[in-house]
Amino acid sequence: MMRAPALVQICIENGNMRIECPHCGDRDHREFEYLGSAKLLERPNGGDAAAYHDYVYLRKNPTGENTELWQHVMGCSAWLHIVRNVTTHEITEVKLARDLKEVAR
Amino acid sequence: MHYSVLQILKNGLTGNKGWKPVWRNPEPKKSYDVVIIGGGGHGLSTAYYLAKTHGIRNIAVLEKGYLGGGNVGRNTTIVRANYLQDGNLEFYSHSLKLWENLEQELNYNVMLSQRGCLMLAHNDGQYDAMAWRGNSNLATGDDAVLMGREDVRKLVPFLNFDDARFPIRGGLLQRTGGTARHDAVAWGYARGADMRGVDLIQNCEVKGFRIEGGKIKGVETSRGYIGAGKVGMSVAGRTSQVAEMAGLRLPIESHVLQAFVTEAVKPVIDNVISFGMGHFYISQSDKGGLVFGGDIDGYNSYSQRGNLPMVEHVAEAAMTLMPMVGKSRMLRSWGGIMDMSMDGSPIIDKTPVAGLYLNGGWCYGGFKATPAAGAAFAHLMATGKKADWATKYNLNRFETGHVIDDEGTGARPNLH
Amino acid sequence: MSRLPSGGLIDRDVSIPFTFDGQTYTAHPGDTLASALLANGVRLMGRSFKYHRPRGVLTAGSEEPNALMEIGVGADRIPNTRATTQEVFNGMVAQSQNRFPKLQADMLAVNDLLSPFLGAGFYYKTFMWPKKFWEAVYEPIIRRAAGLGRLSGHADQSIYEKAWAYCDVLVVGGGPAGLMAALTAAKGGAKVILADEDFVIGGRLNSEQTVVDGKHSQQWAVDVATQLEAMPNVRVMSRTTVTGAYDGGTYGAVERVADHVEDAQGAPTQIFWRIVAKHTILAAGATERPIAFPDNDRPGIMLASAVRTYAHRFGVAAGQRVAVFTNNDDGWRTARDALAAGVTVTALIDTRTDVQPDVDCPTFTGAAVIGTGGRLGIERLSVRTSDGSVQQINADCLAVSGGWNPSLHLTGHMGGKPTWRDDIAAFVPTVGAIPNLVVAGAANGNFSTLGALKEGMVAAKAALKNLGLKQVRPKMPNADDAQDAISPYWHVPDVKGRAWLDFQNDVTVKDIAAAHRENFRSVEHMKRYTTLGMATDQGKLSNMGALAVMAELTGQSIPETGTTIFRPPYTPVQMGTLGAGGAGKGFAPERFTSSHDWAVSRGAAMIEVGLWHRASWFPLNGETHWRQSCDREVDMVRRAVGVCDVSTLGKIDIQGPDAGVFLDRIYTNMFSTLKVGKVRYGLMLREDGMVLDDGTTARMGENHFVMTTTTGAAGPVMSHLEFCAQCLWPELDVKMISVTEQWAQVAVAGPKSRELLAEVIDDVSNESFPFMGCGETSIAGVNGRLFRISFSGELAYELAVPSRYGEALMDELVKRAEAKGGGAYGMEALNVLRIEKGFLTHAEMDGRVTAADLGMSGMMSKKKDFIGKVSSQREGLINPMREQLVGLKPVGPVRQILGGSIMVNVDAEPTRKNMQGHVTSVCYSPTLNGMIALAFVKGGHTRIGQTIRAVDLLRNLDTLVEIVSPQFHDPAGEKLRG
Amino acid sequence: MADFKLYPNADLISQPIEIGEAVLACNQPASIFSVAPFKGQGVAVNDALKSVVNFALPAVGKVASKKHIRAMWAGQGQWFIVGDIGLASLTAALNTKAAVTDQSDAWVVLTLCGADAPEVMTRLCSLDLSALAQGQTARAEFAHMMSCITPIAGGFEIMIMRSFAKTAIHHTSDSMRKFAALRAL
Repeated sequence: MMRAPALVQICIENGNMRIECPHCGDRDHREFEYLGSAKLLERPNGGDAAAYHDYVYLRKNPTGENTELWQHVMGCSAWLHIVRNVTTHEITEVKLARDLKEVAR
Repeated sequence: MHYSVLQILKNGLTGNKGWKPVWRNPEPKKSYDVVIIGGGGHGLSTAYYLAKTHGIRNIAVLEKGYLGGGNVGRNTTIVRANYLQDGNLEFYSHSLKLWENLEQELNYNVMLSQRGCLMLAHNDGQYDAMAWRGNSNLATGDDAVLMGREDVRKLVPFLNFDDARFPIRGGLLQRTGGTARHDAVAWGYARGADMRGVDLIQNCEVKGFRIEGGKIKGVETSRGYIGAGKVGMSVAGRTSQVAEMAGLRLPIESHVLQAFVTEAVKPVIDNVISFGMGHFYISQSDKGGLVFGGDIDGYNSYSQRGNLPMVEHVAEAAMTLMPMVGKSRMLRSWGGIMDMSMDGSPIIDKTPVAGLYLNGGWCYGGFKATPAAGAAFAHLMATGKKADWATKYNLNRFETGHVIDDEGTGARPNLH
Repeated sequence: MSRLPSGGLIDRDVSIPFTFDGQTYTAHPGDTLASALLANGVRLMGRSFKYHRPRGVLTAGSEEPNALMEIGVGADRIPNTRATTQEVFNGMVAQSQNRFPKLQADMLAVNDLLSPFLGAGFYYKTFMWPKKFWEAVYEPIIRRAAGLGRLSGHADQSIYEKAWAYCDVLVVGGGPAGLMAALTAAKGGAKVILADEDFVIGGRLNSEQTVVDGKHSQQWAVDVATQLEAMPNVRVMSRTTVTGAYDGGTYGAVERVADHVEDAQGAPTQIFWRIVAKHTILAAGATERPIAFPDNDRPGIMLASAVRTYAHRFGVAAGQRVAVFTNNDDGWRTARDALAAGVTVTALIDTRTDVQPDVDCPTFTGAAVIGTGGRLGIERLSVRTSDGSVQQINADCLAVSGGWNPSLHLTGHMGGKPTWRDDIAAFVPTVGAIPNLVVAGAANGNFSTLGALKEGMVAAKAALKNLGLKQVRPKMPNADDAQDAISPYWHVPDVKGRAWLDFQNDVTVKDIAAAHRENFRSVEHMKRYTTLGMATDQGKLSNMGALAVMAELTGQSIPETGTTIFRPPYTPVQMGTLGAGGAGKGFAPERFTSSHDWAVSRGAAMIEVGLWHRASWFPLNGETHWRQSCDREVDMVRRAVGVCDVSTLGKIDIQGPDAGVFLDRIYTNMFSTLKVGKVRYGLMLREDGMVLDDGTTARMGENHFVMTTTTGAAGPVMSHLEFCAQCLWPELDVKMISVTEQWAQVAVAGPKSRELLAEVIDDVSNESFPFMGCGETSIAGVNGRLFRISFSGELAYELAVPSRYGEALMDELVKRAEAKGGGAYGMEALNVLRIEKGFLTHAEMDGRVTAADLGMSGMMSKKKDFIGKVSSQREGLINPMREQLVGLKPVGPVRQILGGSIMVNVDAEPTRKNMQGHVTSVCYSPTLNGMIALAFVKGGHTRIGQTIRAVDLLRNLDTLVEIVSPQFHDPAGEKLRG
Repeated sequence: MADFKLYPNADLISQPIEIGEAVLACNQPASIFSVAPFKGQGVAVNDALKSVVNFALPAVGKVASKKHIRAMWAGQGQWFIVGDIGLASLTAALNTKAAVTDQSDAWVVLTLCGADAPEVMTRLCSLDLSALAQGQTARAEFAHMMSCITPIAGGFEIMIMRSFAKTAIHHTSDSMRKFAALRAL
């Protein structure tokens, strides 16, 4: 008679698609609205048509980590800069877009 | 083998052992005149029309998984031609004409069922916009009937005319719209292409392009290098990745669209019905399941599964619009990866790489487009010219501003 | 009667009457519909989908494919209910389904005779000749025959609800593993939810004759469940099926609150739970699988485990002469238990040769069942013995055991693929398939009771550790540790006849062979071609058998052949439950202005605009048609004064030292130069150069602006501003907040508007409030704001007061207006007034138009950058032949224009290629005494004065119209400034 | 000038709605002002505020109060000052330091109290309310609407935008009714 292998194997990973809003804490993603790639932070102020074509329309559209913008519309209204794996939906980073932009300056 | 009444009878009486494989399992050759990447509905129909209409026989279709395993087998099977914008109008009109003859064309029953598509309007503004749409459809030669509230009630009395949020103002019916058996479309085209000598190669993933002097030479695959005179990309859901291997960045995002089916029930819904205020559309399959869907989940995703907010939203829309479905049970939900283009319309065009062609960005329109997209892509690849029903699906339209925005939502793929 | 004299979790003292197909029977509390019918000797419970073959109950659980029924009458009737899970309640009405005229004699059983022509994939090859016949003849016939039960066709009247729950540990399944896991986690202080789909906690413990911790397993389950229920950190949810695993530890679950009671008395029948769990322990057990052999679908043929469940839990003998067919030791248990219950076991047939069943009945090893007989139920079976001879055996029940499949379904919901284990010939969940979920017990392939208990405890301890809670170790109860040996055996080879794999969808072993023959060999092709696994059990019973058959045919192993993907939900979920809250008005919130009740009391016809309810028109005595009211209201504004609640317009308070600069970047035109106390009309674009919205913005102070948006764009514009402020230019010091709700705003329009306002406000002089002036004011001691702006083209104001006074303000102003020959006006009149003046709504700003299309290129500042500036200059957007906004007036004999008409040149056919544009807004203008329209026409700005046609093909109207300026009324704007 | 008065709209809940073990009532404060400090003015705003109401702006997600006036965090960079305080005094104190906006009429303040309140709330709000302690406040979705949820003695305070309040009251009392019926089963 064969025995079953190891009793229970444990796997712990980070949760995902509940968004850890820096203000409001862990929330269901239905409270947020998605805008798109975080590339939209980099408006080519004063740029030419080609720069705007790239900014408005062209996307890398990766299968792995995507940096993107969400707004906590049902919460604090903050725009969030989120790093999320678009295949597993795992979220690895949430920051306030406002801070990110100000630090970058 | 040709399917006929005689074959059915003969096989039925002899234990059905005489049926032949619907397609071969060929080994890839060293090179082909044309390689199509993607064995979904569009790739298969492209190969079919290349072989049938343009007489090109040395063709391979390379499929990463199994034939018809992408969106052609994951959609809600709706076929219609009630678009609004120039570019889409003539394209879907042509597609519907091809659909109407597809069974005879393929000698394969794709079960096109023109049971009518009804789009509901919930206020005067929507009603006028629908009239514009209907007039445009009629001007294109397609069917459209504008219905007031009482006409809609006569057609579909089970809708909530009492206290729906939002009230039914009227609707636009396209009687020639309907549904088709999605898998059969892929299989029918596959069979037709195979019969004409096209090599359908499954479990063959394209890993890279060989490009020399700005011209395509062939593709690197999981089954070795395959030379090609021309290469067509028809890989909805993976378009950005495949194009990136050729150095292209596209106006496309990938999103997940969920679809749902209930347990089979006796016929209650004859038409395809779409709600104009929430994101919800529904039809009943020949098997009896209520097939329904909504909007994309709203965020980029390559996972073929969705999340609860959209599931709930769609079911809530069903309950306000047609509360008689409350006691049906949702049996299965699934997701497909949509190539969401930045204006909601597709691209069928050459690329900056000579000999490399792109068919993508189909958003929600891919299934109903299958015949005309394949025929147009084949036409472009064979002749180098745009088919006259697909002249506006240009890759550079985002640069020039000639966008085709049927929803008017701009460069927000998750809102199309 | 088949009810055993004792035993089971039923209350024999209480009898519950119910009907099935019109016949009255009795059940006991604790019975399912299936157990009650079996107890009453009913074996025939349904018909299969395609061939309408007579079928009986196969299982005792939610995976039941055959015994599906309609429960209830009228609007309450619910189809496809599994008799195996439905509790019987007093007066319950059950009906068989998918049969005509009755279950015992179903005319569509003729399909079964035609089955040689109706095998897998037959649809695709046929029904194509003649061409028109598919839709005209064949499909309607197929469609009528299709489907299982019937929906009532009436609106669902049941009450449903949704709810949220949070826990540290969610335990799915209340069998030995689940109970032990919940107990361990709870004792460690974790917040625990234990969910079980059954109405009695305990899982298989309730179905077996086994001992746990020195007591009958049923008693142990009751004791532990009672203990758990008493703990404040535990929520025990019976009748609750966890239906789906989603991202972020979120699970969907259906609690059947009142499906088992006669009258829910206002309580929800079901609740859809979203459970957010830090950890999940899947202890969903396993389901037994059948073996395919010819005519294995006759009523009376059941899974062996179900036979035991009916005996031990419900006190029902599934037959009087039972035979058992097995490929594993577990089958022997059924034979032993049957004997112990006093039932005759006519044969034990084991496919294995190297075993010696320790059961006191005729046994056949190395043998197989190769056929069954009996009318509407099994009466006998044929056994092919190890020497090849065939024996006939009498039996009214055949218990079949093909081994067990772990219930791993939830672990597939996020795309995880299972792992094959040869020792149990089954797939088990793959570790990590769902983040933070572990599997325990039979669901993990550990089928012994002791093993399940142990795994439950270990899983809970691991969860406690990760939660940072103390790891308690409850006393480990003693229990049976037998691991049943199994030798894979999927279908009986070398036999004639049809051996069923998917019972409901009528898919046989031969159908799989047919799929293989035609090269539908990938698992997905095979499933799609044969419809296997597409039935209401989602292939829980059929997938493995079919995979095994395909593996044999292709010469591959089962895991090489493939796995099948299980998708949510685990068991089907009622739409009413998933859509709870959506019925009626619940689908979206309703928004009401503060003058709503007042308007209703004045008899106003209300209309929905977005989420808002607004007054459409205010009928006066004698007015029977909306046009009468509308025409009067328009006339009133043009000649005297009208009052309209415009509170729904978006209002955004913008403050800060950089507010002016910020608005310069948002709007196409300048705002930083606007003087305090002035208002300016502004146009904002999206970054792609298309018009997003328009509206007026007032400068209330040096660093203080109030922006108005259209009603529909209020939310999107606010979001856009926040995006610009936070994401694009966080260096700008600007703050904004919506004040839409704070202010009730009333438009007072018409030549007598100043006169009217002068009655209630101190100073409305042209000096203090010139055209496009604004400022603070006071009305009857209430602080307000006054804006001299007009959406009608008349001398007009908008007066804002805090919302609580909205009704009083309307009432006061309307009364005073009426004294001047004016009165209230609604949306219809407002629409006419703005069309007459060529003002825009989202009919014109439909997301596809540029400022130039609207004739507003002059508003695109050249001095500064603004959102959309560069993109708006793309070649395709500056083409002079784009469709441009114009006005239309009928000039021919036809005086009517319809909204949505298309434009064509006078002598052109109305075809797509000839389309010149379309009509966006239409009204009858009482001012101009005729129909007028706004339209987009190719190159329209240069075609003023030309004649063109507005054609409505839908409604057969063809109107000759003149292209005119969209400003029909007072184009010079003299009235505005008056 | 004519002599007349503007009467305020009738309260949406005139008598507290009591169903089962829950009571839904309206508890409208005298005023609500939003305060959004300008850049670099956080300290100055707090100093000024202390002089007017005797406390500083609370941290994110928190409520601070003195006597009958309280300040609650209300979103990114934004607080509500709730209670009997005049716009004039607040604006005078915070002038150039913060954007001050009257929100007194923008929100309807509801309270849901009683033994059933926590369970009724789980039907309406996606928050983990057991994790929301006294002294905290959250912006969250409430029956598809924006809201501020604040735990109070014996229950919860729910702030809803005025135009949505009727819907909120309808949904809440409906959930109260269903829960009472469920408990009676």
